[in-house]
Amino acid sequence: MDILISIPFLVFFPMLASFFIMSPLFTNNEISIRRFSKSIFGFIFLYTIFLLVMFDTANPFISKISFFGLDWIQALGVQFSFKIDGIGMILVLLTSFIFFISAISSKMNIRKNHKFYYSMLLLLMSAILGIFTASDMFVFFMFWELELIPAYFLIGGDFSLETNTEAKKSAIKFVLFTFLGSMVMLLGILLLHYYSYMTSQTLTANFSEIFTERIPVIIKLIISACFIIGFGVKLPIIPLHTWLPDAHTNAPTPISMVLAGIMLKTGAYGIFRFNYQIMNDVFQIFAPVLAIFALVNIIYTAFVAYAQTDIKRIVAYSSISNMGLILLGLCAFNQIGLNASVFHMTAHGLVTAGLFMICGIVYLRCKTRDINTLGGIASNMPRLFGLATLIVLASIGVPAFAPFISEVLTVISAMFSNLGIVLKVSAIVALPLLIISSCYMLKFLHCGFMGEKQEAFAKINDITTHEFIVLASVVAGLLLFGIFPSALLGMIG
Amino acid sequence: MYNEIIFYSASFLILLFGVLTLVSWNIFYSLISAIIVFFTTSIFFWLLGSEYNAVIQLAIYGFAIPIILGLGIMFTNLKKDRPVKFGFSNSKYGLILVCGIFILAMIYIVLISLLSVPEIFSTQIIFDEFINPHSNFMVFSKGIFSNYVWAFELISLILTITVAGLTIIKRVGRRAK
Amino acid sequence: MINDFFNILLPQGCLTIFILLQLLIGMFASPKFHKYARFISLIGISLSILLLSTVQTEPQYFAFKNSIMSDSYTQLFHFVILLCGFFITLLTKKLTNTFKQSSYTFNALLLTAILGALSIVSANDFLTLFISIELMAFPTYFLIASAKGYHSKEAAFKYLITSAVSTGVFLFGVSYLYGITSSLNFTEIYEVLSEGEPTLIYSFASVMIVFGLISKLSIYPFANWVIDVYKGTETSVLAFLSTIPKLAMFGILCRLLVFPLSLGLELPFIIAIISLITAIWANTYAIREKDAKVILACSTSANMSYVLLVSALVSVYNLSTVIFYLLCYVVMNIAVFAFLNITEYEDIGFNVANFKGLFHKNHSLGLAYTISVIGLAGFPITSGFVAKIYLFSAIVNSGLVFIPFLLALLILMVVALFYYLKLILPMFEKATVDTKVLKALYSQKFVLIITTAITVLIGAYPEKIIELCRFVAYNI
Amino acid sequence: MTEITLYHYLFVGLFVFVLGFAGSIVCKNIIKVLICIEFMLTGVNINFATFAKYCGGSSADGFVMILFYTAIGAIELAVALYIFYFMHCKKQSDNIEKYGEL
Repeated sequence: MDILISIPFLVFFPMLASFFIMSPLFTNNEISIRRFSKSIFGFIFLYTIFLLVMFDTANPFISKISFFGLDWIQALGVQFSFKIDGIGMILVLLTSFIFFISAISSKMNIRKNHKFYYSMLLLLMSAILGIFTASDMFVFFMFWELELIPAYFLIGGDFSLETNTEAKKSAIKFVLFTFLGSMVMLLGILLLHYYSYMTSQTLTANFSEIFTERIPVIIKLIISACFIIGFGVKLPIIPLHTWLPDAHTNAPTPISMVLAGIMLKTGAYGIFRFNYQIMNDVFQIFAPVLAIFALVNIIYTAFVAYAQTDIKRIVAYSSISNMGLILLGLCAFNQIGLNASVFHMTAHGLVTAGLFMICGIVYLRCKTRDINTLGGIASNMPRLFGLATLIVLASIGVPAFAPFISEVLTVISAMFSNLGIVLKVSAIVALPLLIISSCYMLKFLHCGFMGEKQEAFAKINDITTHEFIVLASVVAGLLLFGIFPSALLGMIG
Repeated sequence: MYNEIIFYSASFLILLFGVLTLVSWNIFYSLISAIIVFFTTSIFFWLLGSEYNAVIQLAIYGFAIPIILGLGIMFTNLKKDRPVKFGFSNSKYGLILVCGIFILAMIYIVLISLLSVPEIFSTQIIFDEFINPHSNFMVFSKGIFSNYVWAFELISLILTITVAGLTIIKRVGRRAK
Repeated sequence: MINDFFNILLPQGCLTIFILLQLLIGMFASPKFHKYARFISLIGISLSILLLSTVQTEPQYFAFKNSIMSDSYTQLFHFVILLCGFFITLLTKKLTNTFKQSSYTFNALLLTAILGALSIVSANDFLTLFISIELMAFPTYFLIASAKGYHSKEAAFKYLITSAVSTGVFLFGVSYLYGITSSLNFTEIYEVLSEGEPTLIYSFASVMIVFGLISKLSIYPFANWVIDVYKGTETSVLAFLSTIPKLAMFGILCRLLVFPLSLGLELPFIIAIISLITAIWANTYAIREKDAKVILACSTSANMSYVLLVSALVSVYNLSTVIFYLLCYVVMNIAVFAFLNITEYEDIGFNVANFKGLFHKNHSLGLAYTISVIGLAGFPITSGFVAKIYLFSAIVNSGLVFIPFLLALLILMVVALFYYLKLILPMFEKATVDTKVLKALYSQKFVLIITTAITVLIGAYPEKIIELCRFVAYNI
Repeated sequence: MTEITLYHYLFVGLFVFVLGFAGSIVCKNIIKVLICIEFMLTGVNINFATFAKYCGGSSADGFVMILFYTAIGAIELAVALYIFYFMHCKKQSDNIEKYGEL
């Protein structure tokens, strides 16, 4: 029974299910594949809620579910160990929820190769859950790389009825960029592992046992830089971001939801885990620099997003901008900043999943994503318009929704950070920018939905109950965390 | 004294005809120069006190190899007697330069090592003391049948398998036609 | 001497007997039975795997006046070489069907090459080593040339010229080493040299020896053959060419680098630089290529250069990583070539564009091939991932000087990923009407699936194999 | 004239070796390439004989090495010519540049 209430079960169950779907034993029937995998995703979601109930917020390291170890590569001191702390728990919950809703919304978008699609989706979920729960550097890295394979096939795969040649190119771009980042990260991991061993004589790669105090500062700087580059590709920090808009635009809608909702958060999580926690003394040196980068992220992408005409690209750029905000929260290097950052990860995950879902629905109905040709569909689709309005308002940062709290907290944390003038200035700069950033979201809503009725879109239907439930659950989540932020903040601790 | 004369003349022949082999226009001339090089090498072996090797060299490189090569040339070169261009292409001068530097470097290295560790290259050990022509053959048999017996067996296997391998190419070649 | 034979030479003797048996049967047997030549080889290889248990390994055993030796290190390499030989013999069925009567000869040649590889690993002096290298090389020429058509002949000729030149270079270095120490034996050379200071001529000789040996590993000074030869060679022979000579050469190179050639300070740097050059050359060459064979040629060259770089930085830990990487690499490579062997005889060819849609028609074969290629690229759940991390950790352990090398290699891995993706991506494109359902023989399927299973199993639980590698490395 | 020492022989061996090495890379005629490979062999053999005489000790392994290398070199040459013959049947040329199909 023990194995059933443990993290490895959570991580490897989707993987086993994926292999099961892939195997020739499983039926080729489209409906049964879909139902089976949906039930798996639903089960995992319920299971994470169950874990949440079991989770002991006060002392997370003692509770039964939070630790598991098995020797994997003894020569490197690598243990196959997992652990959940508060932040991990929140992200795991978010992951299972977003994968669940993306699996539900896959029904409309995925028309071919169901077997391959759902097995890859399950594998991707397994990898991401592994990233959030691994407590060993090499195991973390393993899941980090494992994520690439399903992600490639999901972005570039052949799942819709029309062929999309751009998708393959952008998938390759995504894989190469991320692989470059992960290779640089590997260098950092190896160096950290080796110097930790040299200075403390204990051969371990566990996050909590890594010993960094006696490592020379220069080596620490090199290692930290490696990590920042590695995670910066995924986050993305501005010069390394070019893969993101293409990948997000060309991927199928459910995959865009996953990419923006969860995958980007793995980058932020990595910076938190490696730079913020393990290399924390050097992070104080890097934090002001990173804060500037975060500001650039917010400013630059806000303007670029405003200039876009493709609604999916607007959302893609907006997520880069929001990741800048998350990074700024981390750079503040205090408790409020951390809280704000994690809170914003959750909030933005929900918002961006909802927005991509809306883009997908619109594209499915209208066959276009161009903002100039769209418009006037609000009257035909009142339910969608209502929900879209709520989500867009949430993303702008209207009170009573979750992002409002995190944005305010981020600015406050940067203001009260004791890492010098840079962060205070960036807080002051970021505050008006958040208002600017609302422009493009309003443009999205205004040009996309309102305006004169058009002949071409006269006959489109409103959203189905299926889609309504998904979007409504997203809105419900946003409202829940917006009204009771302490539910989340209490877990971060 | 005779040794010196023989050595210098033989090495002069080797160097001259070695270069001639590379640069001569006609492949037959270069083959003949090569034969001369191989012959003179056997003189070297004789000078170095290994008559057995000298005889082997004469037998294989003096007679067998030239015949094989000559046959090969006749088979492959029969139809046309057009002169091949001068042996070096222009882009390869760099390589010759590198080889020259290599030789100079080697000479330098050998001389340096002479200065640093004279006892290793000392010529004090006089050859005749322990290997006289009479016992030369004993040395070989001792080497082949005690120290390197496994290598010797493997060489016989190489010969066998080479003959078998030649047949396999031939059959495939016939079938390909 | 008889004792020597029975103590360590039984597996090799068994192979020798089967070679002669094949040749004899080839002379007298009726042509209809040519199909069974394969089985004689398989029996021979399995018997010698069994006979490996009779070999004395603890303590090290030196036979024939120190000219050959055995310990657990050689035994591990022997086992892997014989295992590869087993798989390759299974793959050769389609090739041997084309030359009916000669299939006995073909199998005898393959066995001889394997025997040569075994002798290389167990050699303990330069003369035996040289003869063993030639013993492995001569059958290889014929194996390459045995396929139909002109291209195979040209490939064989190029391979012959390159290995003849490299043998010359190797022996030139050996002659100087012999001059310094007046011995050809590794142990004696090491004893003599470790007494005094290493001289310049010693470094020169060791560099020449290494340059001569690495031509078979397709490292830079003699690397250009690899593309031509891979293009002209049949895939089952290629599976041989890309695994067994590599294993054998690293088997002996590591021993040389640990003992007789370990005293010079310049050698590691020279090897590191040439392997870095090779890695850059191979990885950048493959970007533009569309031929699966050429891409794999470059991948071979690149992988070998990574291993060589690590094996140059001599330490016990590095040695164990080298052995582990080689094991993983060999298994994955055989799987890839097994798949290419299936496609070659289905007239699909080697242009990667022709693989279009194959996955959708052949799920299990396509999946196995994909896993192997992904393993070569170094992704998780395959042994390639563990091997990559383990190998690169060795470079970090060797000191800060080599960190730039490591960074370069890691960036080259990204380039490598690009061409590995080219190998598998067309398989996942939309299937057209022309896309074939591959008809694979049972032996080909067996090899492909077994090797892929090994890859995944080692990737999931590498602990035992790594332990074995460490044990072997400590006992060298 | 000075006495003939080890170095005199070594230089001749070195020269022949380098001549063979350079020739085998530079030459365009295939037969010539083969001859050059034999030159490399000759250079190595001279080295071995020299070392066996001057610092070989009592075992004279160098002479045995010469014997083996001579045999191997001869076989190699024969095999090379044999394969070359098959190539020549197709191409009718002995210029190495004509054989660059791959």
